[in-house]
Amino acid sequence: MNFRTWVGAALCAAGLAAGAGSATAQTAGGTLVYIVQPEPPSLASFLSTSGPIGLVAPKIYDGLFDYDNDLNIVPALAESYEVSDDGKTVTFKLREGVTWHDGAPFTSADVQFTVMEVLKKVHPRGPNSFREVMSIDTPDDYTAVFNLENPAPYMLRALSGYESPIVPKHLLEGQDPRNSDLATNPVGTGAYKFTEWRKGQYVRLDKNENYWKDGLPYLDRIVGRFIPDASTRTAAMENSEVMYGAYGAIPNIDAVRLRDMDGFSVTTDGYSMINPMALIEFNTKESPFDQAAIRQAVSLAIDREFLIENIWFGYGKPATSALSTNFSATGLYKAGLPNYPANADVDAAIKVLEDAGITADGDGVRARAVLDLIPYGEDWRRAGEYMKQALAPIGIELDLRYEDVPTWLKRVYADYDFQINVNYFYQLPDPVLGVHRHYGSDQIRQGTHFVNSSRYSNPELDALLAAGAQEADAAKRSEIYGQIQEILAEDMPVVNLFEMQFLTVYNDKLKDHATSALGAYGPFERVWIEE
Amino acid sequence: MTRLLDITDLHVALPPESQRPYAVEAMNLHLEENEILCVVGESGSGKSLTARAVMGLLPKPRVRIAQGSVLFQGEDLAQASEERLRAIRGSEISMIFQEPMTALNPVMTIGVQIDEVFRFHDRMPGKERRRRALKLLQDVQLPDPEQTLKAYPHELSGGQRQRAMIAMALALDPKILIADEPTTALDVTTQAQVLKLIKEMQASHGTGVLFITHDFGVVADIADRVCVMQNGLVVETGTTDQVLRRPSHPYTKALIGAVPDLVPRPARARSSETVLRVRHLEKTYRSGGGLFGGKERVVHAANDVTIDLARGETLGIVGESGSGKSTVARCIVRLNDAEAGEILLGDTDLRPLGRAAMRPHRARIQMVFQDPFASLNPRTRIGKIIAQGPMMYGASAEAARARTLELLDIVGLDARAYDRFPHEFSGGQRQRIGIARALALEPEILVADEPVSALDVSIQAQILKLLDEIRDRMNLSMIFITHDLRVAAQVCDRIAVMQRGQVIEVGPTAELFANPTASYTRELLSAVPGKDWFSEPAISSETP
Amino acid sequence: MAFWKLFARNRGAVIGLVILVLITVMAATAGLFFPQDPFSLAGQPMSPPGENGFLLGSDSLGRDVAAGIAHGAKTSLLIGLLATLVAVFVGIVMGALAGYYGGFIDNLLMRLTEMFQTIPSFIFAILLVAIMKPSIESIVIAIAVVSWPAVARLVRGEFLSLRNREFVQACHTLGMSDLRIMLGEILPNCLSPVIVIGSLMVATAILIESGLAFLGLGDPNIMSWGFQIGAGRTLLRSAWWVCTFPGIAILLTVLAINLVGEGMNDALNPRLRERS
Amino acid sequence: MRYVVKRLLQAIPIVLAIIILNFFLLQLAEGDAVDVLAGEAGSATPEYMAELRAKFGLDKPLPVQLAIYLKNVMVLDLGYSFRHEMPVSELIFDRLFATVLLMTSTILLAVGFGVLLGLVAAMGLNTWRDTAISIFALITYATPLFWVGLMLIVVFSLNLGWFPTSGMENFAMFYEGWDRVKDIAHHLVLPTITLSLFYLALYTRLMRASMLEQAGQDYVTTARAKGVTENRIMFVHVLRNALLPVVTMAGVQVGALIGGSVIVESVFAWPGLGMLAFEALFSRDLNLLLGIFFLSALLVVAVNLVVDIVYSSLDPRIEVD
Repeated sequence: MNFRTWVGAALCAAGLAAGAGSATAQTAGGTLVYIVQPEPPSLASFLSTSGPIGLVAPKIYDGLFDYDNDLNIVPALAESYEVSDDGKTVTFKLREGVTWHDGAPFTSADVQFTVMEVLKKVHPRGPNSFREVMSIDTPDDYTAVFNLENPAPYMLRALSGYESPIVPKHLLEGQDPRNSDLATNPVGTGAYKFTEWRKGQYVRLDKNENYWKDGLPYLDRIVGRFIPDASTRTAAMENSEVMYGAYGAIPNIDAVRLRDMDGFSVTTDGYSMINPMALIEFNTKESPFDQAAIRQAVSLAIDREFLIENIWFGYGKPATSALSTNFSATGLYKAGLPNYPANADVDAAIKVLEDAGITADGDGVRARAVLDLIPYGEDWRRAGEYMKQALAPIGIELDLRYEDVPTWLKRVYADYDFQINVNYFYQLPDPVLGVHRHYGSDQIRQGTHFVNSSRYSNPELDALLAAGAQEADAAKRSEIYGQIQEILAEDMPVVNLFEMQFLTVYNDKLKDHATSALGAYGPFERVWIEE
Repeated sequence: MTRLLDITDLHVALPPESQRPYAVEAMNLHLEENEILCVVGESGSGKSLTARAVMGLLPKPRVRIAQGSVLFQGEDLAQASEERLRAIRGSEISMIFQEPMTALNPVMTIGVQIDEVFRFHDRMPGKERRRRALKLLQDVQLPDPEQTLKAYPHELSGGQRQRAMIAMALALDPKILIADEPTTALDVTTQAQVLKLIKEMQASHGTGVLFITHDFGVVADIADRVCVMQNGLVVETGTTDQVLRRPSHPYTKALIGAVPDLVPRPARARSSETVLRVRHLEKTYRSGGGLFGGKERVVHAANDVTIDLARGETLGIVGESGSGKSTVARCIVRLNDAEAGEILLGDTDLRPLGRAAMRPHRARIQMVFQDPFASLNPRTRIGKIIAQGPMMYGASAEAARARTLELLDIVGLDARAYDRFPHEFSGGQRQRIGIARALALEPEILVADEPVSALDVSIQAQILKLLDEIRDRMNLSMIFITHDLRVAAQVCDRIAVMQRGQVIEVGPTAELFANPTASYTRELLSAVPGKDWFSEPAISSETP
Repeated sequence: MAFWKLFARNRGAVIGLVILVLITVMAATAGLFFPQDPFSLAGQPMSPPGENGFLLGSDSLGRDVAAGIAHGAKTSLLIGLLATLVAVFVGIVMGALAGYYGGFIDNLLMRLTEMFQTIPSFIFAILLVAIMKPSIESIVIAIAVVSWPAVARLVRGEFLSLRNREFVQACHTLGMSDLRIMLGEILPNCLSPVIVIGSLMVATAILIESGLAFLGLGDPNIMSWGFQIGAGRTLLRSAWWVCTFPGIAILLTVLAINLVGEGMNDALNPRLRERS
Repeated sequence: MRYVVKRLLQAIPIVLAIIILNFFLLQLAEGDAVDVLAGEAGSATPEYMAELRAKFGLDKPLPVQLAIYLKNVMVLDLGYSFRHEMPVSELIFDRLFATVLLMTSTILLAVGFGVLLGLVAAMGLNTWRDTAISIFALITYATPLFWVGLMLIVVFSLNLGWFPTSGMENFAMFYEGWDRVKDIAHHLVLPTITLSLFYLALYTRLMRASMLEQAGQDYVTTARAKGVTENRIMFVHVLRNALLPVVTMAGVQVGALIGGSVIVESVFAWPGLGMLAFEALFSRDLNLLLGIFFLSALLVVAVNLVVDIVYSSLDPRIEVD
C-alpha cells in the first residue's frame, strides 16, 4: 500500500463545492446571531477544547485543514500535503498571502511555533495528537516539514481549526501561552475578526475583509449569544432572535417540535469529527462493580432504545461495541458482539448475576451503589432516574447523587470516590484520539479528567492498544481493534450506552452552515442568510 | 341664650356581639350658647360616643345612631348627609381630643394642619390664612407662633400640642366646641393652664362647650352645667352647684363621695424604727450617642435622692411626669440599677448587690404596678401568678396554694379566681390580684407605683382602702408613688415632692399641705382641680 | 375556642384551611392511592392527562404525574415545616437573647442578623445547598439559614416591648431567673405573631424549594413538587401537564397557607391587643 | 453627610464578616476553580493543574489566602477571576448596570403598583375590588417565578410578538444612542414584570394593612372633625403615614431581590449579577463570587441608605443629620 497521497482530488472536490455554492446566488451581508451555551471561559482554543470555545474560536482561527462531511480533507491554511513512504515525514505546503487579523503575514514559523510550543505543550489533546512529532522544519516561509518518530496516520484528522488552531507566533512568542492576552482578545487568520465580548451577553465577531478565500465570508457579522435557560433558547429561536443552535442548545424535545414547524430545521450533520458516546464508567477497584459479571448485567438490563426514545427523543443509536459504528468506514468497528442489547434483557442479566454467584438478599437486592452522573443538563438526570428504575428489577439498588461540576470531577477523576458514573466521551475521528484514554493502563492518571477513571488495567489490552495506534495497515489495524472490542465486550470496564446524535437547530433562512465536518465548530465562512 | 344643641331620645347602637345593645340610650341633652356643659361618667358610660354622635364621627356602620335626633340650631344632624356634616365639622362644631400626640398627624406640620381648617371651609388667600393661623397661635398663648407653624407635633410638648389643637378647633370660631377629656393626658399644672385657656377662649367667643370628663375636680373648675352618665344612661343633669353639692341620684352621690379629699387625714403616730434608708441615690438615663457619635441626651432621673421610711408608715412620693419618682421606686426594688448612693434595707445596702446576692432580699420589698392590664401575664392563670413567688422560695405546691387562696380572700376576691385568666377580670380586680402577688412573699416594704391612677374613681377608693387595711394588718411599710395629690392626701403619712430628679421637700402630709415651703409644691397644690369644692369638709358625702 | 370563632369569621381562611387539610390528607394517604414508587416508569411516556390510565398525564419517562403530586406533597410540606421550625427556633433564640438582654448582646446579634439580611439570600441558599450536596437535609438547612433573620427581628421587637411590661418586672421583683422569665413569661406572649410569620414562611420555603429544584438543586432520590417541576420544565411547551400540575399544587398550597396565615393574623392579633 | 459616613462605617464590619464567612464556606465545597477549568478544557495533567493553582494562589495556606484577599479588598482590589481571566471589578461593573436597572425597575414597579393596589383595596374594604386585588396578589405571590417568566415569554413574545424573548439588547442591530435606550427598555419589560409580580403581593398586602391601621388612628378622626374631605384624608393624611412601613420593607427586600433575580436572569438571559454569581459558584471562581457578595453587600447598604433618606423625608420624627 502506498501512503503517498496528493490532495488533488480533495482540492478538486473543494472547488466543486465552492462552485456549486456560488450557483445559488448567495446574499452577502447580514448578521448571524447564534446560541453559544454556556458562556465560554475564554476564547483560547489552543488551551481548551471546551465546547463553547469551539463554537466561537474556529471562526477566528484557521487550521491547516478543514474536513468535509465525509471526513475528506479540505485544504485550509495548508494548500497540500505529502506523506513520505515510511510515514515518518509529513510535508505541508502553506497558503501564501494569508495575513493575521493584525496585518502580520502568516508563515511556516507560525505553524512550527503553534505545534511545538503551544499545542504539544498546553493543549489538552495536543500532546496526544502530536505525540510522534519530534520536530518541524521550515525550509521556507510556506513549507512546514513534520518529522515523526513513528507513523501517525490519525494526526491528519486532528488538524482542523477547532482541534489544532494555528496561532500567531508574533503575539505569543516569549510568553506563557496560558497567561496571554490572546485568550480574551484572539487574533487569527479566520473569516471573522474578534470585536467585542460583553460578559453575560454575547461575543461579537465582524467580517474579516482580508480573508484569504476571495469573496468570503458572506456575513458582515456573527454574534454568539449566551442564554442560560433552555426553554428561553427555544423561544428565542422560535422568535427568530437567534438563527442557529448546536450541541443541544435547543433541547431535543423542543428540537422535535421545531422540526415540525415551518421555517425551522434540525440536522445531525456536523458532528462526525466528534463522535460522542454516552456511557457508564465503573469503579472497577471497589465492590460491587469490581466483577465483570455485574457490569455485564448492567449493560444487559438497560434499555438503550428507551433512553434514546424517551430522553433524547429519538436522536441516538444504541451502542453495540466499545467503538462507535462511525468507525465502520475505517473498518475498525466490529459488529455482532455480545452484551449490547438494544432492548433490556432482564432475564439474561439476572442469569449472568446468578451464574457469577451474586445472589439477592431478603429484599431482592444484590448490590447497592450510588450513581453519579455528568452534571451537564436535565437529560442526564433523566437518564440517571431511568437507570435507577431499570436496575431495580435485577437487584441493583441505586441512590442518585447529583453534584456540581467541580465536585463531580474531583470525585470521579481525582478521588476515585464513586461507584458508577454516567458520562459521555467524544470518540473523535480516531480511536487513538478518543477511545484509548478510557482503557489503557497508562491512562490511569489520577487528577486528570476524562481518562481511565475505571482504573481498568489489562496488559493484553494495553499491548493491543499500543499496536493499534501505530499499525498503518488498515486490515491489520481492523483486526487489532476487533480483538480490543471483543475483550471490552466481556470485561466492560465501561458500558457504552448509545451513540449520541447532537442536534443543530436552525432557521431555514440560514444557508450553507453545515459544509464542514466540524459543523458548529467549523469556520462558518460560507454561511449566508436568505433575505 | 340660644339653644345650640338639642339631643332628644338619642340611641347609639353597638354591634350585635357587644355586652349591651346601646352605648347611649334615650339621651336627652341640650347645650346653650356660651355655656360649658360637662358630661361626666366612668369608663364605658357612653360619654365619648355621645360626643362622636354629635360630630357624626361614629365608627359606622358598626356603631350608629339608631334612634333619636341631634338638633343643631334646628337641623337634625342624625339625618344630615355626609357632605353637610363635613361642612359643619370644623366650622360650626369642632372638637379636641384626649391625646394630642396621636390626634395630630405626625408627618404634617402644625401650620399645614391648621391651614386645612381654613382651606376646607372658607375661600381665602394663602396670606390671609397664614395671618389668621398666626393669630390663633398667639391667642392660645403658644410661644413663637412663627416657629410653631413650621413645627411637627413631636417637636412640641404635650401642653403645647393641646394648645395647638385648641387653636385648630377654634380657627373658624365655631358655635360648639366638643372637648373629649382634653386634659387627662396632661400633668396637673399643665392641666390647670389648659382648662383656664379653654374657659377664656369660650368666654371670649361665646362658644358652647360640651366637655367630656371623668374627673369631678375638672367639672368643679369648669362646668356651668353637669350631666352624669352611667352605662349609657343620663342619670342626672343640673347646674354644677346642684349636682356637686346636692346630688340626687345615688350613683352621682357615690361618685362624688369617692373623690378623695384634699384635706389630709389625721396623722398617725410614726414609729421610730426606720426600715429603709435611701441615701444620695443617683441615676441617669442616656439616649442617642453610641459608638459612632451623635447627640447624646442625658436625663438626671434621680439626683441625690435621700429618703427614710419608718416601719408602718406610708411615704408618698409625688411629682409630675419626668420628675423621677418612678425611677426612685424602681431603683429601690432593684428593677433599675442606681449609679451611686445607698439603699439600706436594715443594715444591708441593696444597691451594689448582684443578682444572686440580691435574691434573698427580693422577698422583703415587693411592688404593686400602675397598669392593671399590663402587670399580669395574659397567658398565666391567677393562681399561678400569685403562687409562683412562694414556690420559687421553696414553698410546697399545697402551701403555696393555701397561701394564694388566703391572699385572694384578703384582697377580696373569690377563690374561683384561682383558675382564671387575667382578661376575665375588671381593672380593679386585676389590681387586687397584683396586690395579692406582692403580698405573697410577705414583704416588709411595699412599693406601689401609681397603683390607682388607671382606675375609675369609685374603684380607686376601694383599692386605696384595701391598701390601707393591708398595711395595718401586715404591718407593712409602704412607698406610694402618685401624681395625684388628692390620693396622696388620703393614704400618705409623709410626702416627698420630687421635681427633675430631686426631692425638693419632705414632710408630714398635713404640714406639707398646710405650709408648703417650696414654690413648686405650692404650684402643684394650687393646680389640683376642684380644690375649692372638694376641700371643704361640708360636702355631703360618705367618706370612704 | 374563641380563636376558632374569630378564625372562622374569615371566609378565605376557612377555604385555605380546607385546602390545606385536603393536601395534608393527600400527603398522608399517597401510599394508599398510589402504592407504586412515584419514580417507577408506570407506562406510556408523555401521555396527556386522562390517557393511558394517567389521571394527570405522565412525564417523559412515563412516570405518573398524579402519583408524583401525591407523594411529593409529603416532601414539600415536610421541607416547608422543617425549614420553618428550624428557622423559627434559631430566630427565637437569637431574637429573645437580643431583645431581652439588649446592649452588647443585642448589638452583636443584630449585626449578625443584618449580615444575613445583607447577603443575597437566594444565592446564599444556592451556595449552601451546593456545598452540602442537594438533599432534603441540606435544602431544609439552607432555607432555614436564609429565613431566620426575619423571625429574629420580630421576636427581638416583641421581647424589647414585653421586657418592660409590668408583669415581667413583677417577675423580676420576685427574683425569677432570666431563663424562666424568657421562656415562661415573655415567649408565650409573642408566639402569636411568630405563628403568623411562621405560617407564611412555610409557604415561602415551598417556593424556595421549587426555585432550587428549577436550578437543578433538588434531592434526586425523593419525589417533591420541585423535583417534578425541574423534571418537567423543558417539556413545558410539549407536555404542559408535567410541570403545570405540580405548579398548581404549589400555588394552591402556598395560597392556602397564606390564607390560613392571614386568618390566624386576624384571629390572634386583636386578641393580643385586647389582652395586654 | 456625617450620617452617610457613619452608616458606611457601620457597614464595614458586616461586609467583612460576609466576605470571611463566604470565604470559609466556599472552602468546604469540593473541587476548586482549577478542577473546573481543567474539566472544561477537556484534559489537563496534574502538573499543569498544580501550576494553575500556584498561579491563582490556591496553593497557599487558607489564612494566608484570606489575609491577601482582605488586604486587597481594603484598597478595593477585588482580584482576578480565575475563569474569566479578567479583573473581577471589570466583570462585575459590566453586569452592575444590568442588575441595577432590573432592580430599580422592579422595585419601582412592585412598590408603585403595590401601593396603588393596596390603596384601592383598603379604600374599597370588603368590596369585590378588595377581594379581587387580594386574590390577584396571593396568586402572583404563590406562582413559581420561572413559570410566570416562561408563560410571559410564550404569550407576549411568541404569540403576540410584543417583546423580545430574552437578553438586554438586540444583538443583530447594535443600536446606538436613544435607539439603544429604547431597545433596552423594550427588553426590560418582561423580566421586570416577572420579578415584580412576586414582590407586588408583598407590598399590596402591606400597604392595605398599613392603610387600614392608619385609617383607625386618632389623627384621622381629628381631620374628619376639622371637616377635611375624605379624599384628602386618604391621599394626604393616611397615605403618607401608611407609606412608612412600605418604605422600610423595600429596604429590607433589596438583599433578597439581588438573590431572587437569579431565576429571572436565567429565564430571560438577563446579564445580571445573580446569574454571574450562580456561574461563579459552580465554577468555584472564588474571587468572583466573593467580589459579588462584596458588591451586593455594598449595594444593599447603599440602597438602605437611600431608603433611610427617603424615610426621613417622609417622617419628620426621624432625623438624618
